[in-house]
Amino acid sequence: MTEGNYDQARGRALLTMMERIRAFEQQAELAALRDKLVLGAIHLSIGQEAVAAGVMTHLTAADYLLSTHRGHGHCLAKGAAPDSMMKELLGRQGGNCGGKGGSMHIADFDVGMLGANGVVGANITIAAGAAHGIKLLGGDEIVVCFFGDGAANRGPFLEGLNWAGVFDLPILFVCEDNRYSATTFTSAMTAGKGAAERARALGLATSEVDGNDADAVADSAGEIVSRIRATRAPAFLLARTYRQKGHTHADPAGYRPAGEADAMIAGDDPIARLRERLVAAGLAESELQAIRAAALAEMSAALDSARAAPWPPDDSVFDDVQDIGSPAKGAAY
Amino acid sequence: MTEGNYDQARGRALLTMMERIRAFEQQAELAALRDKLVLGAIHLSIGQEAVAAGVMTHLTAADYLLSTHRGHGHCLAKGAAPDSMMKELLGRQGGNCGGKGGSMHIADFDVGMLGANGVVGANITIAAGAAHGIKLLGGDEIVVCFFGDGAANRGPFLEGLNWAGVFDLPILFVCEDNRYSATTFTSAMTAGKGAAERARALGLATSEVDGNDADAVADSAGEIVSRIRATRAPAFLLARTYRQKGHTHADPAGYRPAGEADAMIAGDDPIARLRERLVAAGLAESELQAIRAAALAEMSAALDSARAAPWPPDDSVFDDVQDIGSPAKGAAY
Amino acid sequence: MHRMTYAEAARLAVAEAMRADPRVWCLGEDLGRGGVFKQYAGLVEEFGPDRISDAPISEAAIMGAAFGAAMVGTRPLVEMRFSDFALCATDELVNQIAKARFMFGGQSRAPLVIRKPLGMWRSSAAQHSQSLESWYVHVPGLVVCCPATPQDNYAMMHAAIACDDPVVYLEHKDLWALEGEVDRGEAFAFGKARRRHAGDDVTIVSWSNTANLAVEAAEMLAAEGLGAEVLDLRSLWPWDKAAVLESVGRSGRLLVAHEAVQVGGFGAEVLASIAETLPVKARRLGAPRALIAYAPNLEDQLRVTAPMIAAAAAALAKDEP
Amino acid sequence: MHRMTYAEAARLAVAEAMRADPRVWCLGEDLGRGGVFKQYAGLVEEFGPDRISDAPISEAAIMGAAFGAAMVGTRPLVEMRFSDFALCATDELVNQIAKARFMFGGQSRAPLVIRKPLGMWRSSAAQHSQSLESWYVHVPGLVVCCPATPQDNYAMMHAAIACDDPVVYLEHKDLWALEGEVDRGEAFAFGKARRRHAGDDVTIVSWSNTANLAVEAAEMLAAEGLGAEVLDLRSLWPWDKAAVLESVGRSGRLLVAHEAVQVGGFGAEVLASIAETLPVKARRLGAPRALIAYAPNLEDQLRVTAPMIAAAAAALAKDEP
Ligand SMILES: Cc1ncc(C[n+]2csc(CCOP(=O)(O)OP(=O)(O)O)c2C)c(N)n1
Ligand SMILES: Cc1ncc(C[n+]2csc(CCOP(=O)(O)OP(=O)(O)O)c2C)c(N)n1
Ligand SMILES: [Mg+2]
Ligand SMILES: [Mg+2]
Repeated sequence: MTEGNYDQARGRALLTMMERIRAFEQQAELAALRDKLVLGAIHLSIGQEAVAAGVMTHLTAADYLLSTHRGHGHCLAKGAAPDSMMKELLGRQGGNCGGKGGSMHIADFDVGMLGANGVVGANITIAAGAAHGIKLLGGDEIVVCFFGDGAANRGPFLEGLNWAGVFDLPILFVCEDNRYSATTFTSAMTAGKGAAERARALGLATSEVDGNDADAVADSAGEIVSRIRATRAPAFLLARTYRQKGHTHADPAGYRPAGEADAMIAGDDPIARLRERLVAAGLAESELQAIRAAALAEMSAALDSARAAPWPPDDSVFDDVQDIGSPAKGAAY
Repeated sequence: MTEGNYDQARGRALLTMMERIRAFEQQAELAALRDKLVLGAIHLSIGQEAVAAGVMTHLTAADYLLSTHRGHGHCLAKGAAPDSMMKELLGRQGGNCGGKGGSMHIADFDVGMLGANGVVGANITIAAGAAHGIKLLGGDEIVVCFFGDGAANRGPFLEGLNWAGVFDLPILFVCEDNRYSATTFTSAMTAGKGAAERARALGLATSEVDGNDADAVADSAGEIVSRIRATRAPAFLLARTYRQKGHTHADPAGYRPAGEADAMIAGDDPIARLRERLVAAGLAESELQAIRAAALAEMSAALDSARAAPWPPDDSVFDDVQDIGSPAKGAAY
Repeated sequence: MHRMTYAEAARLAVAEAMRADPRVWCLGEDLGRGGVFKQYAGLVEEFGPDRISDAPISEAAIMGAAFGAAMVGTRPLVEMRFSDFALCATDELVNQIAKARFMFGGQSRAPLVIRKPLGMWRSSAAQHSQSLESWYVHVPGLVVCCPATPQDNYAMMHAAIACDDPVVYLEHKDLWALEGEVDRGEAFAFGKARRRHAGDDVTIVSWSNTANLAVEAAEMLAAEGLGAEVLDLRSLWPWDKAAVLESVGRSGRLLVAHEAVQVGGFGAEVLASIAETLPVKARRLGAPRALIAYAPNLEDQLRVTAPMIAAAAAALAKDEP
Repeated sequence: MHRMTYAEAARLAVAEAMRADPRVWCLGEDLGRGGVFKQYAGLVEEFGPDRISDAPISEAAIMGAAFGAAMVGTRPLVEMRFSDFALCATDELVNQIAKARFMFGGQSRAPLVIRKPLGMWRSSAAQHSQSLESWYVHVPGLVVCCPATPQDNYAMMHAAIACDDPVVYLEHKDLWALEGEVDRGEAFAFGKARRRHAGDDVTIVSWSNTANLAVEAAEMLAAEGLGAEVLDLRSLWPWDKAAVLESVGRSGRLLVAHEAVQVGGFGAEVLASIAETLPVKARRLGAPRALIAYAPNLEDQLRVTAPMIAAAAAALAKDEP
């Protein structure tokens, strides 16, 4: 994509989504650290917004998404409402999962978001199966499955990608390589060249992209998604990015090389890079400010309404376990 | 290896082992089908003997072997005594595992054979761990881990090979590609180019060999094993071979393409090929006959002594469960 | 009424369900050749390889993919081959399938049937013989079935496929060839035990293959003039506590017999539940906490047999220690 | 005597065992940074990265590799991070580690300690809160430990590392910061319960965090003049049936309390074993067969609390229904 024919409208749309994701997570972080309103762990994707925005911009609500423990951005980009998401993070009534799942199990089936997952890599085989189901039902939707660089060391990576290849399924696997597996350098625990090389060996059409360049992500995801829609065959995209925060909101990440995070934040922040490009493409600073201000307003409103929301009804813990032999409220049976 | 400087002594040794493996399995098959003395399932490696013989000829009893459900050949080639192996297949006293394991769990720790395995692919991570243990203890042994083409579709293949690479362990993974996963063509259930390509992507030094050419297997395994002894780094060998019999002794294998097995038996049998080469290299037919006759005599004697052996003592089922809280004989506690 | 084997009964139910509902499909290793126990014989010819799908040796992916396919509207029947191999897919079953509907606040269902043949089967040794039904009963979100007869394997399979919850369906490997009459009109209701033998002197609760042995035992006891009531629970979750209470109310004596290891087996749950509710003389008869061996005589040391059940029930009925 | 936390007590035992025996090593994710709960803080500095080894996110390989390393003569301590993730390594633990010694006729041992932090921990939701101890008690070949105090986490960790059997070592995530006195001279014997409170009116059997709640409950009851005896089993396999029988022989009343789901929980085994042996009024108090939710008020619906234990014990003691 040369600056010459730069698609300003798309750039603005990408920036808007990325600012919304960041604002949402900044509010969530405040709710956790400052207000102590988020009791469980949350995993922030600050610094990785370009991947979620750039991929999801090519999906419709009918397409399916399987996400990870670090899924707020994926969920928002797929179209979920921040209001019910924030309520879920706070465990309140009105949350997407009625307060039962929290951040790590957030899901919004109305927009095709089939769930974050608390088990690294577990969503890979599930996503392959969703694509398998689409094929059996003769649907024309596609599936996108996100996971991290660390998930490429789990068995389901091999089993799920092999499955998608063997049954020739309409699915895009997106590996967000943010360099870290919790407090560990993923590279230190990974043999060979990593996830993309493994995907190639499993026969998947594989691409790699600078995951902090929103336009580059959108360009290559756009190509790949239209190819999947046309051929119904699986593909793999590795997006190189960086986790600007700790593993969880509570992790100071003191194990990172001195200066690494500062340098990445100063020099390779996906939002800053996109804003620069938009300015170069003629967008007014004021408009950029307006986008950011709107995002902040939207997400602090979401936090306010979540804060004000009641707890879910106590008895709801006994609902939606199962139809047959479900627990009687308050009894061991 | 050119015919010119053909190593006749090694060839004779390989043939001797291969004839012994085949004779053992033919006797085991008779014991199962004709005599109904083998009650559990046995998986015959008839047609695959060159791989076991060619690899194991480079190991000492101090080196470790992890094997599969199709492990009789591996076990014999590692140096186990056919007599106690046959007793184990018949579930008799004097069997390697006291009749507790049978064919699928045969093991002989005295010769470094750490067990067959009833779970496909499960031995891969265990073998990596054995090599990890050697490294921690500062030993100079190496580990060899056998598995089939079907095992390359299980998670432990990725996790175990990655482990060996990350911790840089002295282990050789040998994939015996006999084309089948039980009644299924492995190729139909495998995406990409298969096991070797996956091993390369996982960063392992990878070779491929005609698994029905005993000398070729011995040559490449020889190189690889000495490299592992020198560098203590992992390697992978894919050996292409053929399962001449059904998946188990009871499987007529009617699902195979008409004529496939006959053609392989007639044209690509590893024992026939090695015998031809030895004749060309000047070995007398009579000597070949003598080798075969000796193998047959040894293995039918093994079957006779197994047939004559008593059952294990009933109470032995309560032994070797665990030291702490082991079951009282005859009681639920 | 039709006479058929336990394997044929389930196959018939699967075929009927697949004819009635195009969303139903089966996946597992070697299904295209009828499956390892021929439970699927002939199905690929009728329904084709997409709906009777082979699979790589990837239990985790079989289970995980079936779950994903269920979430988008299909109704998969998962074949795990041996229940022992299903342990390779424990995260998928217990952390994902059993919990998804709840974690997602009711947004999803997981209408899956997970077939896991269990139990001792001549000389299959420790990795191919386990009975872990009590594990699955302990996991909220799962329904657990243990059919013992062709009739129940037919009716319960239909009920399992029709159920919107994930159903762990545990057939016994030693029963595939068992023949019996099947009434296709008889429906199965989860949590309803079947009284396989009537009697007022002692209540014997069992399931799976051991329920058949318990019926044999009851006949031996009848010959001695002792009335043993045999309740085949059929489904372990939910299980028919009411029927057991009613019977024990009459007999005052309870024997729970099963093939699984006694320590931590489902027999403990049955006995404990009843003992909490009413005074009862109760015993369990399960396997020692030992491992299943290959040699037939060693394997036999761990079996719960009809004579053992009869002896234990008689001791209870006669108030012997 | 030294005052320390539950986490520090185990860390001290691990460090002492590693100093005494060079074959002992630890492996798991993030151990080089002290582990996710800092149970390993400082150990990599003393023992280096080979003996305090990081691992890829590969639970199956962590468990399988530890087993292989054990078979060739090392003594691994496996860290599974959350017991829920250990379900990704169920085949390795149950089909391989628990069975190897037996299947191979005694040729091998698997001296492993498998640490699996379990239990509810503020808002960790369904995939990070399970208590599945009853599963492991049901598996022959395994030893099962559930320490409840710093003293026991010190002494039991030493015993587990010294044991030649595979030991499933289940620490409770809510206890890491619990402080207490540790007597390094006090040894632990598997299968020996600790009487945490004496009394003759009712016997309360428990383990892990719930044993601490049971002590609170006993103190509440003492204030009401009711004598509750609290037996903390500490190891669930083997478990101290003799101590429970002795106490119930005095009290005639048994309450088994645990955090896990009541249906199929280890409480059923304890209650059933005692009810088989002597007449007793017995009850269990466990979680409903429901899933653990994220919202704190929902999570609290599933908790077994000290007041609940006190009320249930009092009802038993006063012969209330
Ligand atoms: C099977 C499993 N093992 C361990 C964990 C604990 N854990 C949660 S996130 C995480 C790191 C994952 O790294 P990566 O896949 O790169 O994703 P990222 O956190 O970097 O987004 C770990 C180890 C888990 N949730 N599941
Ligand atoms: C995890 C697991 N799944 C399924 C099986 C059943 N099974 C036993 S052998 C086998 C085929 C294995 O094929 P391959 O790895 O190529 O070895 P081969 O039998 O060809 O030697 C299968 C599916 C098993 N033992 N373990
Ligand atoms: Mg990462
Ligand atoms: Mg094969």
